[in-house]
Amino acid sequence: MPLIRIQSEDFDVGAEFSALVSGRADIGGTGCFIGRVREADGSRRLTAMTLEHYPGMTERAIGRLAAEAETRWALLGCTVMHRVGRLLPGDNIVLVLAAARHRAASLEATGFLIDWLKTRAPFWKREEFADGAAEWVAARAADDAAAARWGTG
Amino acid sequence: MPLIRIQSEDFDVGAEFSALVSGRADIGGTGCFIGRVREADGSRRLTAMTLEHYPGMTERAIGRLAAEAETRWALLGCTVMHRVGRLLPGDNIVLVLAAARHRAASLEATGFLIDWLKTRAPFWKREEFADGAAEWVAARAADDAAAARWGTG
Amino acid sequence: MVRVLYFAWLRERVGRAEEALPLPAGVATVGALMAWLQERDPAHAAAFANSRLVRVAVNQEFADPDAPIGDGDEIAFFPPVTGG
Amino acid sequence: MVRVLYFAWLRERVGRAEEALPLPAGVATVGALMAWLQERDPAHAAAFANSRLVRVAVNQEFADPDAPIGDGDEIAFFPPVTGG
Repeated sequence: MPLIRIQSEDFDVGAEFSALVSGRADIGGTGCFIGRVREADGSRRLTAMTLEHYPGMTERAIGRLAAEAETRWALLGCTVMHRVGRLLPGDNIVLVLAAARHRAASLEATGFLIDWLKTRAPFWKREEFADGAAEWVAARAADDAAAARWGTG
Repeated sequence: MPLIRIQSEDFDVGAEFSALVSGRADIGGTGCFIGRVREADGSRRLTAMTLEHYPGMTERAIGRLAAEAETRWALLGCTVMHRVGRLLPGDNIVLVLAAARHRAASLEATGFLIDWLKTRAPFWKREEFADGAAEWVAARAADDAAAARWGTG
Repeated sequence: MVRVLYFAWLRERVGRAEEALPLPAGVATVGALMAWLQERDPAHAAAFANSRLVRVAVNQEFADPDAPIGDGDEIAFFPPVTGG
Repeated sequence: MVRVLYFAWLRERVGRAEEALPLPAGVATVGALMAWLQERDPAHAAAFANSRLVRVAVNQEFADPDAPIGDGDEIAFFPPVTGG
Protein backbone atom coordinates (compact mmCIF):
# COMPACT_ATOMS: atom_id res chain seq x y z
CA MET A 1 0.00 0.00 0.00
CA PRO A 2 1.45 3.35 -0.99
CA LEU A 3 1.66 6.01 1.69
CA ILE A 4 -0.04 9.19 0.42
CA ARG A 5 -0.12 12.35 2.44
CA ILE A 6 -1.21 15.87 1.57
CA GLN A 7 -0.35 18.44 4.17
CA SER A 8 0.57 22.07 4.68
CA GLU A 9 3.58 21.19 6.86
CA ASP A 10 6.99 20.39 5.43
CA PHE A 11 8.11 16.77 5.12
CA ASP A 12 11.33 15.15 6.32
CA VAL A 13 13.09 13.39 3.45
CA GLY A 14 15.37 11.31 5.66
CA ALA A 15 12.56 10.22 7.99
CA GLU A 16 10.32 9.18 5.08
CA PHE A 17 13.14 7.22 3.48
CA SER A 18 13.86 5.44 6.76
CA ALA A 19 10.19 4.68 7.35
CA LEU A 20 9.95 3.16 3.87
CA VAL A 21 12.99 0.90 3.95
CA SER A 22 13.93 0.21 7.55
CA GLY A 23 13.93 -3.40 8.61
CA ARG A 24 13.81 -4.62 5.02
CA ALA A 25 16.54 -6.55 3.24
CA ASP A 26 14.70 -7.04 -0.05
CA ILE A 27 14.97 -3.44 -1.28
CA GLY A 28 17.97 -2.94 -3.54
CA GLY A 29 17.16 0.52 -4.85
CA THR A 30 15.03 3.47 -3.86
CA GLY A 31 14.36 6.24 -6.33
CA CYS A 32 13.43 9.59 -4.96
CA PHE A 33 12.43 13.01 -6.19
CA ILE A 34 11.98 16.21 -4.25
CA GLY A 35 10.30 19.20 -5.92
CA ARG A 36 10.79 22.71 -4.58
CA VAL A 37 9.51 26.20 -5.29
CA ARG A 38 11.81 28.07 -7.69
CA GLU A 39 12.15 31.81 -7.45
CA ALA A 40 12.68 32.42 -11.16
CA ASP A 41 9.88 31.72 -13.60
CA GLY A 42 11.19 32.88 -16.94
CA SER A 43 12.18 36.49 -16.48
CA ARG A 44 9.83 37.15 -13.56
CA ARG A 45 10.65 36.72 -9.91
CA LEU A 46 8.20 34.55 -8.06
CA THR A 47 7.53 35.51 -4.45
CA ALA A 48 5.02 32.83 -3.45
CA MET A 49 3.02 29.92 -4.79
CA THR A 50 -0.28 28.71 -3.37
CA LEU A 51 -1.32 25.13 -4.00
CA GLU A 52 -4.94 24.12 -3.73
CA HIS A 53 -6.27 20.57 -3.83
CA TYR A 54 -9.58 18.77 -3.66
CA PRO A 55 -9.49 17.01 -0.30
CA GLY A 56 -10.49 13.41 -0.79
CA MET A 57 -10.35 13.33 -4.57
CA THR A 58 -6.70 14.36 -4.75
CA GLU A 59 -5.62 11.72 -2.25
CA ARG A 60 -7.64 9.06 -4.07
CA ALA A 61 -6.24 10.02 -7.47
CA ILE A 62 -2.67 9.94 -6.19
CA GLY A 63 -3.30 6.68 -4.36
CA ARG A 64 -4.60 5.12 -7.57
CA LEU A 65 -1.56 6.21 -9.58
CA ALA A 66 0.82 5.06 -6.88
CA ALA A 67 -0.92 1.68 -6.78
CA GLU A 68 -0.59 1.48 -10.57
CA ALA A 69 3.14 2.22 -10.24
CA GLU A 70 3.49 -0.41 -7.53
CA THR A 71 2.02 -3.02 -9.85
CA ARG A 72 3.75 -1.91 -13.02
CA TRP A 73 7.24 -1.83 -11.47
CA ALA A 74 6.69 -4.43 -8.72
CA LEU A 75 7.51 -1.82 -6.11
CA LEU A 76 8.24 -2.88 -2.56
CA GLY A 77 7.09 0.46 -1.19
CA CYS A 78 6.03 3.90 -2.32
CA THR A 79 5.56 7.24 -0.57
CA VAL A 80 4.07 10.44 -1.96
CA MET A 81 3.91 13.55 0.19
CA HIS A 82 2.57 16.76 -1.25
CA ARG A 83 2.26 20.13 0.40
CA VAL A 84 -0.62 22.55 -0.09
CA GLY A 85 -1.14 26.14 0.94
CA ARG A 86 1.11 29.13 0.43
CA LEU A 87 4.74 28.20 -0.21
CA LEU A 88 7.80 30.39 -0.68
CA PRO A 89 10.80 30.03 -2.99
CA GLY A 90 13.08 27.32 -1.62
CA ASP A 91 10.23 25.50 0.13
CA ASN A 92 9.71 21.81 -0.52
CA ILE A 93 6.58 20.95 -2.50
CA VAL A 94 6.56 17.25 -3.20
CA LEU A 95 8.38 14.08 -2.25
CA VAL A 96 8.22 10.81 -4.17
CA LEU A 97 9.93 7.65 -2.97
CA ALA A 98 9.76 4.36 -4.86
CA ALA A 99 11.51 1.27 -3.50
CA ALA A 100 12.18 -1.81 -5.60
CA ARG A 101 14.45 -4.80 -5.86
CA HIS A 102 16.48 -3.15 -8.61
CA ARG A 103 17.47 0.39 -9.45
CA ALA A 104 15.89 0.67 -12.89
CA ALA A 105 12.39 -0.08 -11.60
CA SER A 106 12.75 2.34 -8.70
CA LEU A 107 13.89 5.22 -10.90
CA GLU A 108 11.35 4.58 -13.65
CA ALA A 109 8.53 4.48 -11.12
CA THR A 110 9.80 7.71 -9.57
CA GLY A 111 9.80 9.42 -12.98
CA PHE A 112 6.35 8.09 -13.80
CA LEU A 113 4.88 9.33 -10.53
CA ILE A 114 6.44 12.77 -10.59
CA ASP A 115 5.54 13.36 -14.26
CA TRP A 116 1.94 12.55 -13.42
CA LEU A 117 1.92 14.52 -10.16
CA LYS A 118 3.36 17.63 -11.79
CA THR A 119 0.85 17.58 -14.64
CA ARG A 120 -2.28 15.50 -14.02
CA ALA A 121 -2.77 15.40 -10.27
CA PRO A 122 -5.74 17.43 -9.00
CA PHE A 123 -3.88 20.51 -7.83
CA TRP A 124 -4.24 24.14 -8.81
CA LYS A 125 -1.42 26.64 -8.50
CA ARG A 126 -1.59 30.36 -7.95
CA GLU A 127 1.63 32.28 -8.39
CA GLU A 128 2.56 35.65 -6.93
CA PHE A 129 5.28 37.73 -8.53
CA ALA A 130 7.60 40.50 -7.37
CA ASP A 131 5.88 42.90 -9.80
CA GLY A 132 2.67 42.51 -7.80
CA ALA A 133 0.87 40.23 -10.24
CA ALA A 134 -0.86 37.10 -9.00
CA GLU A 135 -2.39 34.54 -11.30
CA TRP A 136 -3.69 31.02 -11.49
CA VAL A 137 -1.38 28.84 -13.60
CA ALA A 138 -2.84 27.35 -16.78
CA ALA A 139 -2.18 23.71 -17.74
CA ARG A 140 1.00 23.35 -19.76
CA ALA A 141 1.32 21.42 -23.00
CA ALA A 142 4.97 20.45 -22.40
CA ASP A 143 4.07 18.82 -19.11
CA ASP A 144 1.23 16.95 -20.74
CA ALA A 145 3.70 15.50 -23.22
CA ALA A 146 5.96 14.33 -20.36
CA ALA A 147 3.06 12.55 -18.68
CA ALA A 148 1.82 11.14 -21.98
CA ARG A 149 5.11 9.22 -22.41
CA TRP A 150 3.86 6.89 -19.70
CA GLY A 151 0.53 6.22 -21.36
CA THR A 152 -1.51 7.55 -18.45
CA GLY A 153 -4.78 9.34 -19.06
CA MET B 1 31.65 21.15 -7.71
CA PRO B 2 30.18 17.75 -6.94
CA LEU B 3 30.58 16.44 -3.41
CA ILE B 4 32.15 12.97 -3.56
CA ARG B 5 32.73 10.91 -0.46
CA ILE B 6 33.79 7.31 0.01
CA GLN B 7 33.53 6.08 3.56
CA SER B 8 32.84 3.03 5.68
CA GLU B 9 30.26 4.84 7.81
CA ASP B 10 26.61 5.13 6.85
CA PHE B 11 25.31 8.34 5.27
CA ASP B 12 22.29 10.42 6.28
CA VAL B 13 19.97 10.92 3.31
CA GLY B 14 18.06 13.82 4.85
CA ALA B 15 21.19 15.66 5.96
CA GLU B 16 22.82 15.32 2.54
CA PHE B 17 19.68 16.55 0.79
CA SER B 18 19.50 19.56 3.12
CA ALA B 19 23.18 20.34 2.66
CA LEU B 20 22.73 20.28 -1.11
CA VAL B 21 19.67 22.50 -1.42
CA SER B 22 19.38 24.65 1.69
CA GLY B 23 19.41 28.39 1.15
CA ARG B 24 18.83 28.00 -2.59
CA ALA B 25 15.73 29.13 -4.47
CA ASP B 26 16.92 28.12 -7.96
CA ILE B 27 16.58 24.35 -7.52
CA GLY B 28 13.24 23.08 -8.78
CA GLY B 29 13.94 19.37 -8.66
CA THR B 30 16.34 17.00 -6.94
CA GLY B 31 16.64 13.44 -8.13
CA CYS B 32 17.94 10.92 -5.68
CA PHE B 33 18.83 7.26 -5.56
CA ILE B 34 19.76 5.12 -2.58
CA GLY B 35 21.23 1.67 -3.15
CA ARG B 36 21.14 -0.96 -0.43
CA VAL B 37 22.40 -4.49 0.14
CA ARG B 38 19.78 -7.09 -0.79
CA GLU B 39 19.64 -10.37 1.03
CA ALA B 40 18.44 -12.44 -1.90
CA ASP B 41 20.71 -12.95 -4.88
CA GLY B 42 18.85 -15.32 -7.13
CA SER B 43 18.11 -18.38 -5.05
CA ARG B 44 20.99 -17.85 -2.62
CA ARG B 45 20.84 -15.92 0.62
CA LEU B 46 23.50 -13.27 0.92
CA THR B 47 24.87 -12.67 4.40
CA ALA B 48 27.41 -9.93 3.71
CA MET B 49 29.02 -7.93 0.95
CA THR B 50 32.46 -6.38 1.11
CA LEU B 51 33.22 -3.42 -1.12
CA GLU B 52 36.80 -2.54 -1.96
CA HIS B 53 37.94 0.59 -3.76
CA TYR B 54 41.15 2.15 -4.98
CA PRO B 55 41.61 5.16 -2.71
CA GLY B 56 42.36 8.20 -4.82
CA MET B 57 41.54 6.69 -8.20
CA THR B 58 37.95 5.84 -7.26
CA GLU B 59 37.22 9.31 -5.93
CA ARG B 60 38.76 10.90 -9.02
CA ALA B 61 36.81 8.67 -11.39
CA ILE B 62 33.53 9.43 -9.63
CA GLY B 63 34.34 13.13 -9.47
CA ARG B 64 34.98 13.15 -13.20
CA LEU B 65 31.66 11.47 -13.98
CA ALA B 66 29.78 13.73 -11.61
CA ALA B 67 31.37 16.78 -13.24
CA GLU B 68 30.33 15.41 -16.64
CA ALA B 69 26.77 15.02 -15.36
CA GLU B 70 26.83 18.55 -13.96
CA THR B 71 27.73 19.90 -17.38
CA ARG B 72 25.47 17.63 -19.43
CA TRP B 73 22.35 18.36 -17.37
CA ALA B 74 23.30 21.85 -16.10
CA LEU B 75 23.08 20.60 -12.54
CA LEU B 76 22.98 23.05 -9.67
CA GLY B 77 24.50 20.52 -7.29
CA CYS B 78 25.48 16.89 -7.05
CA THR B 79 26.39 14.56 -4.21
CA VAL B 80 27.72 11.01 -4.39
CA MET B 81 28.40 9.06 -1.22
CA HIS B 82 29.58 5.48 -1.43
CA ARG B 83 30.31 3.09 1.37
CA VAL B 84 33.16 0.58 1.41
CA GLY B 85 34.01 -2.30 3.72
CA ARG B 86 31.83 -5.12 4.92
CA LEU B 87 28.11 -4.40 4.63
CA LEU B 88 25.10 -6.45 5.69
CA PRO B 89 21.70 -6.96 4.04
CA GLY B 90 19.61 -3.85 4.55
CA ASP B 91 22.65 -1.57 4.83
CA ASN B 92 22.89 1.49 2.64
CA ILE B 93 25.57 1.32 -0.06
CA VAL B 94 25.33 4.40 -2.23
CA LEU B 95 23.58 7.75 -2.35
CA VAL B 96 23.25 9.92 -5.44
CA LEU B 97 21.67 13.37 -5.36
CA ALA B 98 21.36 15.57 -8.45
CA ALA B 99 19.77 19.01 -8.17
CA ALA B 100 18.60 20.97 -11.21
CA ARG B 101 16.17 23.66 -12.26
CA HIS B 102 13.75 21.11 -13.66
CA ARG B 103 12.75 17.58 -12.74
CA ALA B 104 13.69 15.85 -16.01
CA ALA B 105 17.35 16.92 -15.80
CA SER B 106 17.64 15.94 -12.15
CA LEU B 107 16.22 12.45 -12.71
CA GLU B 108 18.17 11.79 -15.89
CA ALA B 109 21.41 12.81 -14.20
CA THR B 110 20.58 10.57 -11.24
CA GLY B 111 20.01 7.62 -13.58
CA PHE B 112 23.19 8.35 -15.51
CA LEU B 113 25.29 8.50 -12.34
CA ILE B 114 23.89 5.41 -10.68
CA ASP B 115 24.12 3.32 -13.87
CA TRP B 116 27.77 4.25 -14.12
CA LEU B 117 28.47 3.82 -10.40
CA LYS B 118 26.89 0.37 -10.30
CA THR B 119 28.82 -0.87 -13.33
CA ARG B 120 31.92 1.14 -14.21
CA ALA B 121 33.09 2.77 -11.00
CA PRO B 122 36.33 1.33 -9.59
CA PHE B 123 34.86 -0.91 -6.91
CA TRP B 124 35.17 -4.62 -6.34
CA LYS B 125 32.57 -6.67 -4.53
CA ARG B 126 32.98 -9.83 -2.53
CA GLU B 127 29.81 -11.63 -1.53
CA GLU B 128 29.30 -14.04 1.35
CA PHE B 129 26.41 -16.49 1.29
CA ALA B 130 24.46 -18.43 3.88
CA ASP B 131 25.79 -21.68 2.39
CA GLY B 132 29.29 -20.64 3.42
CA ALA B 133 30.52 -19.66 -0.02
CA ALA B 134 32.33 -16.38 -0.53
CA GLU B 135 33.31 -15.05 -3.92
CA TRP B 136 34.39 -11.98 -5.80
CA VAL B 137 31.67 -10.77 -8.13
CA ALA B 138 32.47 -10.81 -11.86
CA ALA B 139 31.52 -7.89 -14.10
CA ARG B 140 28.00 -8.25 -15.47
CA ALA B 141 27.03 -7.80 -19.09
CA ALA B 142 23.51 -6.54 -18.30
CA ASP B 143 24.92 -3.73 -16.19
CA ASP B 144 27.36 -2.82 -18.93
CA ALA B 145 24.43 -2.43 -21.29
CA ALA B 146 22.69 -0.10 -18.83
CA ALA B 147 25.74 2.12 -18.58
CA ALA B 148 26.33 1.97 -22.34
CA ARG B 149 22.94 3.64 -22.92
CA TRP B 150 24.55 6.84 -21.72
CA GLY B 151 27.49 6.65 -24.09
CA THR B 152 30.09 6.52 -21.34
CA GLY B 153 33.23 4.47 -21.79
CA MET C 1 -29.70 17.84 -1.66
CA VAL C 2 -26.46 17.94 -3.62
CA ARG C 3 -23.16 19.31 -2.40
CA VAL C 4 -21.45 21.59 -4.94
CA LEU C 5 -17.76 22.46 -4.62
CA TYR C 6 -15.65 25.06 -6.44
CA PHE C 7 -11.87 25.21 -6.70
CA ALA C 8 -9.18 27.69 -7.73
CA TRP C 9 -10.38 30.64 -9.84
CA LEU C 10 -13.83 29.06 -10.21
CA ARG C 11 -14.14 29.28 -6.43
CA GLU C 12 -13.04 32.91 -6.57
CA ARG C 13 -15.48 33.85 -9.35
CA VAL C 14 -18.42 32.02 -7.83
CA GLY C 15 -17.55 33.64 -4.52
CA ARG C 16 -17.80 30.52 -2.40
CA ALA C 17 -15.99 27.22 -1.93
CA GLU C 18 -19.05 25.10 -1.42
CA GLU C 19 -22.83 25.15 -1.32
CA ALA C 20 -25.56 22.66 -0.56
CA LEU C 21 -28.76 22.87 -2.56
CA PRO C 22 -31.84 20.77 -3.30
CA LEU C 23 -31.47 19.20 -6.72
CA PRO C 24 -33.66 21.47 -8.90
CA ALA C 25 -36.61 19.90 -10.64
CA GLY C 26 -35.70 18.59 -14.09
CA VAL C 27 -31.93 18.75 -13.45
CA ALA C 28 -30.51 15.29 -13.99
CA THR C 29 -27.03 15.88 -15.46
CA VAL C 30 -23.91 17.91 -14.71
CA GLY C 31 -24.60 20.09 -17.75
CA ALA C 32 -28.16 20.79 -16.67
CA LEU C 33 -26.94 21.79 -13.21
CA MET C 34 -24.40 24.17 -14.74
CA ALA C 35 -27.10 25.77 -16.89
CA TRP C 36 -29.39 26.09 -13.89
CA LEU C 37 -26.65 27.70 -11.78
CA GLN C 38 -25.77 30.13 -14.59
CA GLU C 39 -29.34 31.19 -14.93
CA ARG C 40 -29.83 31.70 -11.22
CA ASP C 41 -26.78 33.81 -10.50
CA PRO C 42 -24.54 36.22 -12.47
CA ALA C 43 -21.43 35.06 -10.54
CA HIS C 44 -21.97 31.49 -11.65
CA ALA C 45 -22.73 32.70 -15.16
CA ALA C 46 -19.39 34.51 -15.26
CA ALA C 47 -17.50 31.56 -13.74
CA PHE C 48 -18.92 29.08 -16.24
CA ALA C 49 -18.83 31.47 -19.23
CA ASN C 50 -15.92 29.68 -20.94
CA SER C 51 -17.00 26.08 -20.57
CA ARG C 52 -13.77 24.83 -22.17
CA LEU C 53 -12.02 25.85 -18.96
CA VAL C 54 -14.40 24.07 -16.62
CA ARG C 55 -13.83 20.51 -15.44
CA VAL C 56 -16.22 18.47 -13.37
CA ALA C 57 -16.09 15.64 -10.88
CA VAL C 58 -19.07 13.71 -9.57
CA ASN C 59 -18.43 12.00 -6.26
CA GLN C 60 -14.72 12.71 -6.68
CA GLU C 61 -14.39 11.13 -10.10
CA PHE C 62 -13.86 13.13 -13.29
CA ALA C 63 -17.14 13.37 -15.20
CA ASP C 64 -18.53 14.70 -18.49
CA PRO C 65 -21.30 17.31 -18.82
CA ASP C 66 -23.79 14.57 -19.65
CA ALA C 67 -22.94 12.55 -16.54
CA PRO C 68 -26.06 11.85 -14.47
CA ILE C 69 -26.38 13.35 -11.01
CA GLY C 70 -28.79 12.54 -8.23
CA ASP C 71 -29.68 13.34 -4.68
CA GLY C 72 -26.74 13.03 -2.28
CA ASP C 73 -24.07 13.51 -4.94
CA GLU C 74 -21.00 15.67 -4.51
CA ILE C 75 -20.40 17.72 -7.66
CA ALA C 76 -17.18 19.70 -8.03
CA PHE C 77 -16.29 22.36 -10.60
CA PHE C 78 -12.69 23.39 -11.20
CA PRO C 79 -10.27 24.58 -13.89
CA PRO C 80 -8.09 22.04 -15.74
CA VAL C 81 -5.67 20.71 -13.15
CA THR C 82 -2.17 22.14 -13.30
CA GLY C 83 -0.43 19.52 -11.23
CA GLY C 84 1.62 19.98 -8.10
CA MET D 1 61.23 3.04 -7.43
CA VAL D 2 57.70 2.24 -8.51
CA ARG D 3 54.76 1.62 -6.23
CA VAL D 4 52.70 -1.42 -7.20
CA LEU D 5 49.17 -1.94 -5.85
CA TYR D 6 46.85 -4.94 -6.02
CA PHE D 7 43.12 -5.06 -5.46
CA ALA D 8 40.38 -7.62 -4.85
CA TRP D 9 41.28 -11.21 -5.75
CA LEU D 10 44.52 -10.09 -7.37
CA ARG D 11 45.55 -8.73 -3.96
CA GLU D 12 44.59 -12.04 -2.38
CA ARG D 13 46.50 -14.15 -4.92
CA VAL D 14 49.59 -11.97 -4.90
CA GLY D 15 49.46 -12.04 -1.11
CA ARG D 16 49.94 -8.34 -0.57
CA ALA D 17 48.14 -5.06 -1.16
CA GLU D 18 51.15 -3.07 -2.15
CA GLU D 19 54.88 -3.22 -2.77
CA ALA D 20 57.61 -0.75 -3.65
CA LEU D 21 60.36 -1.89 -5.96
CA PRO D 22 63.13 -0.41 -8.07
CA LEU D 23 62.05 -0.37 -11.69
CA PRO D 24 63.88 -3.43 -13.11
CA ALA D 25 66.38 -2.83 -15.89
CA GLY D 26 64.77 -3.05 -19.30
CA VAL D 27 61.23 -2.78 -17.94
CA ALA D 28 59.56 0.22 -19.61
CA THR D 29 55.92 -0.81 -20.01
CA VAL D 30 53.11 -2.22 -17.91
CA GLY D 31 53.28 -5.49 -19.85
CA ALA D 32 57.00 -5.82 -19.26
CA LEU D 33 56.50 -5.25 -15.55
CA MET D 34 53.82 -7.93 -15.43
CA ALA D 35 56.10 -10.40 -17.19
CA TRP D 36 58.95 -9.55 -14.83
CA LEU D 37 56.73 -10.03 -11.76
CA GLN D 38 55.40 -13.33 -13.10
CA GLU D 39 58.90 -14.60 -13.65
CA ARG D 40 60.12 -13.55 -10.23
CA ASP D 41 57.35 -15.03 -8.13
CA PRO D 42 54.86 -17.94 -8.46
CA ALA D 43 52.15 -15.99 -6.62
CA HIS D 44 52.34 -13.21 -9.21
CA ALA D 45 52.47 -15.81 -11.96
CA ALA D 46 49.24 -17.35 -10.66
CA ALA D 47 47.56 -13.98 -10.17
CA PHE D 48 48.38 -12.82 -13.69
CA ALA D 49 47.81 -16.22 -15.33
CA ASN D 50 44.56 -15.19 -17.04
CA SER D 51 45.55 -11.82 -18.41
CA ARG D 52 42.03 -11.20 -19.75
CA LEU D 53 40.98 -10.72 -16.13
CA VAL D 54 43.68 -8.22 -15.24
CA ARG D 55 43.18 -4.50 -15.55
CA VAL D 56 45.83 -1.86 -15.00
CA ALA D 57 46.06 1.74 -13.94
CA VAL D 58 49.14 3.92 -14.13
CA ASN D 59 49.08 6.86 -11.77
CA GLN D 60 45.38 6.19 -11.14
CA GLU D 61 44.34 6.23 -14.80
CA PHE D 62 43.31 3.11 -16.71
CA ALA D 63 46.17 1.97 -18.93
CA ASP D 64 46.96 -0.66 -21.57
CA PRO D 65 49.71 -3.28 -21.32
CA ASP D 66 51.91 -1.24 -23.66
CA ALA D 67 51.57 1.93 -21.57
CA PRO D 68 55.00 3.30 -20.63
CA ILE D 69 56.03 3.36 -16.97
CA GLY D 70 58.86 5.14 -15.29
CA ASP D 71 60.45 5.86 -11.96
CA GLY D 72 58.02 7.23 -9.39
CA ASP D 73 54.93 5.81 -11.05
CA GLU D 74 52.07 4.15 -9.19
CA ILE D 75 50.98 1.00 -11.02
CA ALA D 76 47.84 -0.82 -9.93
CA PHE D 77 46.59 -4.27 -10.94
CA PHE D 78 42.98 -5.30 -10.37
CA PRO D 79 40.15 -7.38 -11.82
CA PRO D 80 37.57 -5.76 -14.11
CA VAL D 81 35.63 -3.37 -11.90
CA THR D 82 32.23 -4.60 -10.80
CA GLY D 83 30.80 -1.27 -9.71
CA GLY D 84 29.39 -0.33 -6.37
